[in-house]
Amino acid sequence: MQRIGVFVCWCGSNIASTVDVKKVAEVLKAEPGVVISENYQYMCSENGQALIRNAIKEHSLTGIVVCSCSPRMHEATFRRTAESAGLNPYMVEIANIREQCSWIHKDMEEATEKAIILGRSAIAKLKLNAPLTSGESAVVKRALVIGGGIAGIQSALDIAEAGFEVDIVETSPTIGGNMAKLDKTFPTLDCAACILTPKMVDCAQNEKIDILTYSEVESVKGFVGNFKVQIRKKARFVDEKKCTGCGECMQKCPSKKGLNDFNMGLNTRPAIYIPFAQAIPNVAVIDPEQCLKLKNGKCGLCAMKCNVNAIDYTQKDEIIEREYGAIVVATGYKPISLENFNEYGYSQYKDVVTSLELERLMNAAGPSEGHLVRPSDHKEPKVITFIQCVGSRDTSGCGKPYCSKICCMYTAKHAMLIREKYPDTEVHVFYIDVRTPGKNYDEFFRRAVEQYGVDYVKGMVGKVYEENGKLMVQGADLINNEQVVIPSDLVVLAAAIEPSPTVRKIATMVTASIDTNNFLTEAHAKLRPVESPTAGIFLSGVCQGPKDIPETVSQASACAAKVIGLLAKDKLKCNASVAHSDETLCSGCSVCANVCPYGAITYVDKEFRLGGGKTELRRVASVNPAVCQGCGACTVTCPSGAMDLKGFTTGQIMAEVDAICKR
Amino acid sequence: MQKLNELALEKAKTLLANGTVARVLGWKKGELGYDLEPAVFYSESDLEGFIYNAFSGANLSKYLIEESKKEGKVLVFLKPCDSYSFNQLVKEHRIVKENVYTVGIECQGKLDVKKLKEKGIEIVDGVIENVDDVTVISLGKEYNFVKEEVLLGKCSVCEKHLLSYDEVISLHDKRTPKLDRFEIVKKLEAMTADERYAFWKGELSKCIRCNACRNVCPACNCLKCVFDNDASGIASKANSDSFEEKLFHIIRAFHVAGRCTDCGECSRVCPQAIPLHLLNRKFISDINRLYGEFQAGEDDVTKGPLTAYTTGDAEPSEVFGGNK
Amino acid sequence: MKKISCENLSKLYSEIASLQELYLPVKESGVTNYKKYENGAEVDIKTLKTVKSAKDFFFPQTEDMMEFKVNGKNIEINDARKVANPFVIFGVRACDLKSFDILDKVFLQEPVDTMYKAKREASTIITLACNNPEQTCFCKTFGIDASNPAGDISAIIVNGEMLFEAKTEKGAELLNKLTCLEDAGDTDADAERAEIVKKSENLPFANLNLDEFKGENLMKLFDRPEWAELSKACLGCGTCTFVCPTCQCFDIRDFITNEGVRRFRCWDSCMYSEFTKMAAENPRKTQLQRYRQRFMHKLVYFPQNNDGVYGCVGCGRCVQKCPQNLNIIKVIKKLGGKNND
Amino acid sequence: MQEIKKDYKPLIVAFCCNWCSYAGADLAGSSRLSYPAEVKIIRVPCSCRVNPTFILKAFQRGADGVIICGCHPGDCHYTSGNYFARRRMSLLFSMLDYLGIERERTRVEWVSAAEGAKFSAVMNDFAKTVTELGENKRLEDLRCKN
Repeated sequence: MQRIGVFVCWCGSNIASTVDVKKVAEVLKAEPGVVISENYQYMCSENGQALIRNAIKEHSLTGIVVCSCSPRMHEATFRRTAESAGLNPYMVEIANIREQCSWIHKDMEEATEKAIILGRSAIAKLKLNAPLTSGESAVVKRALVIGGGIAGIQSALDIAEAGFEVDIVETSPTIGGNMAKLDKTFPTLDCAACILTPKMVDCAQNEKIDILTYSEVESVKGFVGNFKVQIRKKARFVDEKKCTGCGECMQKCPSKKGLNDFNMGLNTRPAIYIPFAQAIPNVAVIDPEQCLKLKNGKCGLCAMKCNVNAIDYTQKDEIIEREYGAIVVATGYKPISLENFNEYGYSQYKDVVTSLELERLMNAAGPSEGHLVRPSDHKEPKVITFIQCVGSRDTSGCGKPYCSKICCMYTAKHAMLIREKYPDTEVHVFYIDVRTPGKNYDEFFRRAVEQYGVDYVKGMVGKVYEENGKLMVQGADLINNEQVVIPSDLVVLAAAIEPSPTVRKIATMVTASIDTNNFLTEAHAKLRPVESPTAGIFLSGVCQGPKDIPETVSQASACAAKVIGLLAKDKLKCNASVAHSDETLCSGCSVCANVCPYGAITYVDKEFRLGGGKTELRRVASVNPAVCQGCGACTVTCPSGAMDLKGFTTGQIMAEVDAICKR
Repeated sequence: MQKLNELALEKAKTLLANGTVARVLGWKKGELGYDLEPAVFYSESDLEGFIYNAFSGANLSKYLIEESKKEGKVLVFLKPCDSYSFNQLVKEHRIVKENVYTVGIECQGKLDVKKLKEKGIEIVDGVIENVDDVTVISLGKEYNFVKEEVLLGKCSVCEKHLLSYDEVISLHDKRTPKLDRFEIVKKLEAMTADERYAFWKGELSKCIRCNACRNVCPACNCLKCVFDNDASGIASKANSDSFEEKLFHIIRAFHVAGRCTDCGECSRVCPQAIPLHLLNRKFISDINRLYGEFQAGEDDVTKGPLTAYTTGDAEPSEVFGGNK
Repeated sequence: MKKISCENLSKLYSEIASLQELYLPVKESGVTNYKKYENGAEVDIKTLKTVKSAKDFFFPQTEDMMEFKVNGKNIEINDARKVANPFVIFGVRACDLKSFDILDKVFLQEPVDTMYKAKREASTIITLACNNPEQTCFCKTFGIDASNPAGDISAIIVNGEMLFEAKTEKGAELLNKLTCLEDAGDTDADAERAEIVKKSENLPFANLNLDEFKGENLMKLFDRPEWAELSKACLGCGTCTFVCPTCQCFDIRDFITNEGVRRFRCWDSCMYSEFTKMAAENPRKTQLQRYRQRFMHKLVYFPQNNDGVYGCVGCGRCVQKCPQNLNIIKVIKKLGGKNND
Repeated sequence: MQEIKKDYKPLIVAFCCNWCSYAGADLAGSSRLSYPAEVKIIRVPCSCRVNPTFILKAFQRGADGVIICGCHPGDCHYTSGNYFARRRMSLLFSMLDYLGIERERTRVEWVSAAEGAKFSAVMNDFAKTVTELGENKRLEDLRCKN
């Protein structure tokens, strides 16, 4: 038998001036199951709470209804009150008779009647409440960072700094990502390598950080605090522990025709290589597609030359399984493929390059050792034309609908650097808009125009074609309202950036949601920008949306802060109001998992007794209470009613409906 | 069409004999010529009762929920419409697909016994079926009908085609329906709300809550229906009030929305001839209109429209298809 | 004997309706069922098998029993049974009439079902002979004569006229009040009745063999392996039980109203999976068991307890309405004995 | 159109999402923006928790109007709940309309926690609409009303 206590609050005069609180208490006392009904000036005050605590003990109450202000205000308070008196905190219901009653109604009779109905509704719900306990789960104090670009590096360093272990998983043979390829960075024009490589070295030297390069995440199981991840460490054919990075092998390798990815394919590299001088780890890797020994068994020069016997042609992929409490996705970006933009002649003319290729051409460690020459004939270009928004802000379907955000600034940087180093080179920029919000950004752009005399042409480029050894850039000059043709030596395309193609697979593995542009969705666009809606998954860098370096670094640190906050806990208290599947009703049809935003529902084959010694194996839904956030989407999708939401059960809500509709 | 029966029978015999399947799910002859019943055949002698003809209207797919759990493979004959239900049940993990040997079988529409009875036919001695017409022999007399006159409602608008099977038995192209599947839905939508209310009140008040529509429905495959579950808060055994008639049918239609393949069994079996499929078809028509064409059961993987969304979906205030 | 031309039947209906509530087969939304007569109703006396049978008059699908009014912590209990006003049912066929006898054996035995009894007593039944029995009719198997049902008044159509004969005092009293009827004179129905008997005799299921359905065979029948095949296609719906004129199972349920609880009874079906569900256990777990129960009840248990009277009247509704074409004929043919083919 | 009693006051059930419209109602309250007392709010974690059964049940029990309030599309606390709710309610309302039930008796509104004024305006408008419609006769259970 239920023993319910009702506590009607006056809220000073806030409630009592429009609601006859004594009458409410009196009428509700007559409700079946109610054994005590009190009213008091301030229920939330220490005295009010003491009154509730005493009543719970004295009358052995099984549940309480507090008729007071909004549950958003004091539900937590009264739950604690109940708990301190030995009652389960979820045996508390609030009837909102202030915000939803006394404050909006003037007529005392009307407001009192409504307060009584709201009280009855809360009593009706309470009668179906069940004591709930939040589950607890231990937290594995280790984080996984997927992606070793500046975002992943920064997040990893911050997490390690706080004392937690971090693994960085990077698909390429070195960490560093796109930033390692850059020459200078805006708006300060300091060299990218000078600021990035120390961080890379920090990573390598940090005891808490384990760098797994040339590796991919194979599968992710588990949930916040308890992820189990399989990582494929691809065969490098070089023993990482032995290799000293001396580079001898690279000199001797006879198969030198591989395209150098690090230089955007602008030059070649041997089959055994270290991507760049400052690579971390500074360890060679063999490209099995290119290596003569691996392809047809004839060679083995590198092994012969290696002083430390690091070469191992028999190495196999290795699967490592590790547990993590949190996962940071920092998979970064790549420039889009330009196959849809034939009008710019990228595939036809060697001297039409992307901005990232230009970075390599200008970089001292690049293929031309920092001397800006055209790829076709290695001559210095005298006229360079930049084309902005190649595939960005493109609603035609060929490109991307969003702004890639970084192009305006890096183009200004390129233009400025070129004019600085080669003052007699003409630089033109075709743009739609120049977007330069950010600290010192607009000043930077204006310097390019005003101080360095870069020619900005507002307008789109129609086509690029070759004539008399020149690349003719034909476009519109909207300000002078005329068609212009600029004969150029080098054309640079500001190609849009898109999320790394690996992100889709990773999003599926960690059940993070992804938007139509393949950017990962944040838990809340404004208030939770570095968390995925899936608990325990965090977003760092461009995988969440286009960003420049300073923004990426701040987000990476913010992300790390969230991870540290999670890992600092020994146990995670789960949400008590979670979905639950009644296995006797569940037919395993799997529609519920389709609507779960958190991937909290899995299906298991379970044995059920049929009687007569027979059993049946049946597929049933199982909700992970550590992951479920309690939205209830699954409950409505489930036709059999097997799925219900604790704290907001179908029965409870229908009881409220019944109580409200009784007149 | 008689040839189809022979081919199907032959197929069943062969597959039973060579051990490919342990049993056959098909249709069995009855007592009145038209009263075929779904049946499981275990041997060649069992198969003497097998028949596939113009009265093989019953959708066999739902029986596979039980049959596919048993030891050994089951051969099932699937008419085009049945195959959609089959796929849907596979998608919902209710059929163990590996245990089923599917044979798609040509169908040019099945006959409605109720319609034949209205034409004065009480017993059937034989049927000669052509693509567009049919001759029924009854008590020595021959009756010829244009298909539209005597087809089951679900068949006269059927646009379903054979999907993928282990094997197919088909001799002719499928006839194209001469009627529009959504015609009556559109008619109802064009009525005033008062007229629609009168129509549905008349129809739904006939309901005797025998649950035939639910129990035959391949989408209604819950282990226990909410309407049978006392704990659900909406359990009911009889329509005690006009509200319950509506509640049952609205909720049932809602529960199968996006999963209903429009197999039409609900209307075929209703003893009170309530056009229940018009409820499901309304949902289908709305889904097609609002969220893009969707045919449940066309494959066994695509997410249903109620478990998906786009950010630009229509608002509930602007979805009404019909008249006010 | 009295008579009226079939063309003037609406006059008769109006006149009876002016005296008492009149219920008769009416076609509405495409199906024929018993309905209260109202001017303009599409009366359908051609259809032999109304979808729902005439048992509804005495044993309706739902019926209120009592009411608990809850006010705070007080509960008040009220009788919710309705008073049965006198009413007339017109057009009851021989099979349905026979079903009343069967229902009487259930409901009028001690303890008497007061709700059933009140309605039974308030009724006046006008039966109607079946001029054209259908192929699915097999009342003759159960010894029912479709040509000459009794009731309070017996009616038959002969050459475009409907003839009436009072069979009880109650019937005679009503018949005498009806001014639209004329004296039948020497018109008689004997020839028509003979014709009907002959037609019935030639129906495919007129003489099914029921020999095996005997008490002493109970266990043997119960264990017959054929039940598996017979019940295989059964969906477990309640169609057969709800259209059946003799099925009499009900459940008692509570409905929560805005003021308390209303207790009512409603038909239940032994075909439903929850039918035998009890606190601890559901003894009939499979559809085979449930299917067997229904037919064993009609053909073995009921006659065993009721002087050999079968629980089936051969109306053929289940034959027509079963979604998957399962029916009692198939059961009788399989298990009833020889010569059933 | 049925005749409407003079002092007729409809009964309106409002299902409000805890994160937005329930908070919006609180804001309406603290801003003292009134709406009729006939509106009774049931708190749900998300508009996607609202089962069509709840809505029909409310009508059965004698509600004259049912309104579901959720977060603006794109703002769901659980990222996608209101999108599912939007599809479900669209189809349900269209079905009720198809059955001849007055379409004005049901409504979905997106009200954020900041939109106290909108909450009040929506409730006033809905109550007015339902009052003009009169009692719910087409989707009621007579047993509930004696």
